[in-house]
Amino acid sequence: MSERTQQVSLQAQGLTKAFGEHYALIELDVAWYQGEVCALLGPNGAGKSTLLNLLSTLQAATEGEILLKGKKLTRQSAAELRKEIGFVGHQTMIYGALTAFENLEFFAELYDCWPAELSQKEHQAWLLDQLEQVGLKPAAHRLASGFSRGMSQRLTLARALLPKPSVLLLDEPFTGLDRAGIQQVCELLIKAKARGATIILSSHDLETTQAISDRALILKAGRLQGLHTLDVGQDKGALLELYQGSVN
Amino acid sequence: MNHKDLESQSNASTKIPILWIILGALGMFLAHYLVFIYAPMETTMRAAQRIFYFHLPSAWLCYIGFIMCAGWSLRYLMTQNPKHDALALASAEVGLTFGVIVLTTGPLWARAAWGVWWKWEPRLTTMAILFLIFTCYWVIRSFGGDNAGVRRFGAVLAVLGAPNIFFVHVAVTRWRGDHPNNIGLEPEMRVVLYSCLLIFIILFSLLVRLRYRVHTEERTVSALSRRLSRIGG
Amino acid sequence: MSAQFWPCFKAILKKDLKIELRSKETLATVSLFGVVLTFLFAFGFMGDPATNLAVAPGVLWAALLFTGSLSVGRTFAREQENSAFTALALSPAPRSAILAAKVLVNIAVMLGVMLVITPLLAILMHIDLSTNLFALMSLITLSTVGFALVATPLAVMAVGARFPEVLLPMVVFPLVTPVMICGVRGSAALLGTSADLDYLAWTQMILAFDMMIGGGAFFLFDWMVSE
Amino acid sequence: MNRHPLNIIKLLSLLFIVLGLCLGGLTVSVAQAQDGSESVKPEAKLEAKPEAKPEAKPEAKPEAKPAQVDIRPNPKRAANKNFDSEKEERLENLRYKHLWIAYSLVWIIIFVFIRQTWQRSQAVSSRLEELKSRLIALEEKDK
Repeated sequence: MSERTQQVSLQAQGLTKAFGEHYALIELDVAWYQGEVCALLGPNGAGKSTLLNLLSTLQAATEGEILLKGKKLTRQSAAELRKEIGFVGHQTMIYGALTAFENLEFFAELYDCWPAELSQKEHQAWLLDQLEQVGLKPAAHRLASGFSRGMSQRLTLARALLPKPSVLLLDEPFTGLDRAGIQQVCELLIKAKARGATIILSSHDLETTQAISDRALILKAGRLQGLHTLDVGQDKGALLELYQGSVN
Repeated sequence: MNHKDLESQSNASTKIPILWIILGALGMFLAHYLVFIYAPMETTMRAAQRIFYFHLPSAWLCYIGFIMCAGWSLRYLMTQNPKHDALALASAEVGLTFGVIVLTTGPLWARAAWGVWWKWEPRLTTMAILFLIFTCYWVIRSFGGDNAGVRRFGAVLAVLGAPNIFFVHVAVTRWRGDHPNNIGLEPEMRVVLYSCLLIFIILFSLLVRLRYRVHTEERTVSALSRRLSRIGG
Repeated sequence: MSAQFWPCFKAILKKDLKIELRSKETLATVSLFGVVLTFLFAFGFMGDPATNLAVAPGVLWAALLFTGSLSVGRTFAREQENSAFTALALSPAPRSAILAAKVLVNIAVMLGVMLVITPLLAILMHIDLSTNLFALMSLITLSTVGFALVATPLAVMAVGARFPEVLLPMVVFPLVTPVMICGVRGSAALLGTSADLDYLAWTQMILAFDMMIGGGAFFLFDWMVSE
Repeated sequence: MNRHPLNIIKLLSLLFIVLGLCLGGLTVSVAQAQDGSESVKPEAKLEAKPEAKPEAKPEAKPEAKPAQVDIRPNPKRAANKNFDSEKEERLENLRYKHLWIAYSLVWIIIFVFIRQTWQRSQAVSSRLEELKSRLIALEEKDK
């Protein structure tokens, strides 16, 4: 990543999370910058999901703190900072009994994120446009319970992107997507990145990850194993090498 | 949390309150003397009336234990300080113990006095419901595992349960409010009652402290073993 | 830049009602359960007219409690599908808005169920409710509100718990004892089987309970769901 | 004001709690006015004010029914009982039995509780000692 002068958007300081006597994450110190895509890599149980859960305010850290745009993420401030965070987890978090359109509409109302320049009547078109971007426009008025895993994943992504969050946390966003879907998601992510969003994603799809990531953060057993900058020109196996080198 | 923190934390709670134990033991002997020898025989209920010297202080302390539990739970909800939670749990447990005493001596007394084990009488009913609520609290805390969600759930239950009892009492009183309340205790009886109450208060605070000590130490142990597992890798 | 109460409240309410009206799943299953319960109670307690009159309030309120705990559990099971509640918890919506909307939805569902059960009970037990219909309705409504106010926050908290289906009734039933007593005594007074107090005093009592528990629940709710 | 909707909610909640308490107390006083001379009612009315504490108060007078007429030692009363001395004796035995059962139960309960607390605390302390020694050993090894 060349433009290191950019602002830090998200920061973890001594971040630790314990479940009972088991540590999922141990004293993690990392800073993430605006407009970067950071890949979270590591074997199963390395603490990737825990880290994302902590960053999303879903779980509270045992020790250490998180700074979002310089503000400490506490229980009090979380309410205000939540709007800045978009989260896509293992679960799709969508309502099966609503259509794709209604799902988005609900979250748009919840986040109150209608673009200011639009009138009430244009809201519908705007939502359809959002669905179009993830390739769901044809299925906009179908119940989400009938969606395939890939379609649900797209809808979830559309939901997370709706309020234009400055931090986007993605836990395995490519599961269930076909090649075209992955391509589409990548385009969306690059667009968000261009807007200045910080994107942190965990994935086992090393190839795709390398294609869009600026940095790779490698975790093992809750500890930081390495933080590598990826160059655009690197060949496809570079990330795999890094990964294997760090984990073994 | 570093080593020194752990040390000081555990030291603060490890001290066994010797003075209280001595006071409590002396108090027991005194209570026996007062209840069985000093107190005059009551005319209508005779010996069975002496149950009441244990029954009443236990009932009061049961209520106090539950109210303390609600208070500490509220503080825990606001501060998230695990010590407050340990205190809430300890007072609920001791309150429950006294509740068991109330609910066992009560029927025994009722049987001797009224010829029935149980009466749908406001105080009895209120006590029973309160006891149920806090038994739920205790069950949740014992079997729910030790995580923040369970603690918070218990705390909310305690906070909602304690004032709720006000309504139960008023409702039951209005429903079955045929209870004569005017009693006159003889001076000697009063002396016995209040000394018993004092002794039970000492016992109560002793038990709460001991229990609190156990809970904090258990937490220290889990924190320590967590630390060890972390150092050990 | 905290989100506002009303928009979020309306959004959640609209969503829940939409789902409910579309699938009618909760309403249908819980009403059916209520009907089954009413029939069973009627079999169990059926006697001469005087007995019927005496047991009817108890039956009605017992049915309210059972169907209530079922419907509260159901409305949250819906949120748990796909972990949708996580999304709600991660949104900037004020916690109190989530609670208020959920309480209202539960009240709506429970009232719908009571609308089915009450006439059925009247028919099965030969009781004439028409004379004091309004008073009885207000009593039932207030009891429902009380139940929802107690059960909903606890249900929200039990979402991630280990044994939610046992936990909820176990905890809620002792807590709603005042509602049970006041409702039963109040409706007994309405039906003329109880001489103790007039129903207005009991109604007022439930109202007091509702206000107090509701106040407590909303006061505490921020702290309840913090993770 | 609109910037902190939560605080308004909190204030409103408190208001509702107070209103509910007042209403609860009011109902009781209404009830009291309705049925007149119940000695329990005024007490309940008093309870409406302090929050959460009222339950302790009514316990103050637990003597209940047995003390119907007069509790003071009354020789006449004792004399009256002669006509049914056998029954009286059985009753007396019952009373003593109940007293002993109740008394022993009280101490058994307290004893069991203390014993359980003691056992737990022993277990915890031994574990604590073990962990501490392990920790110290580890720290020394690090140096």
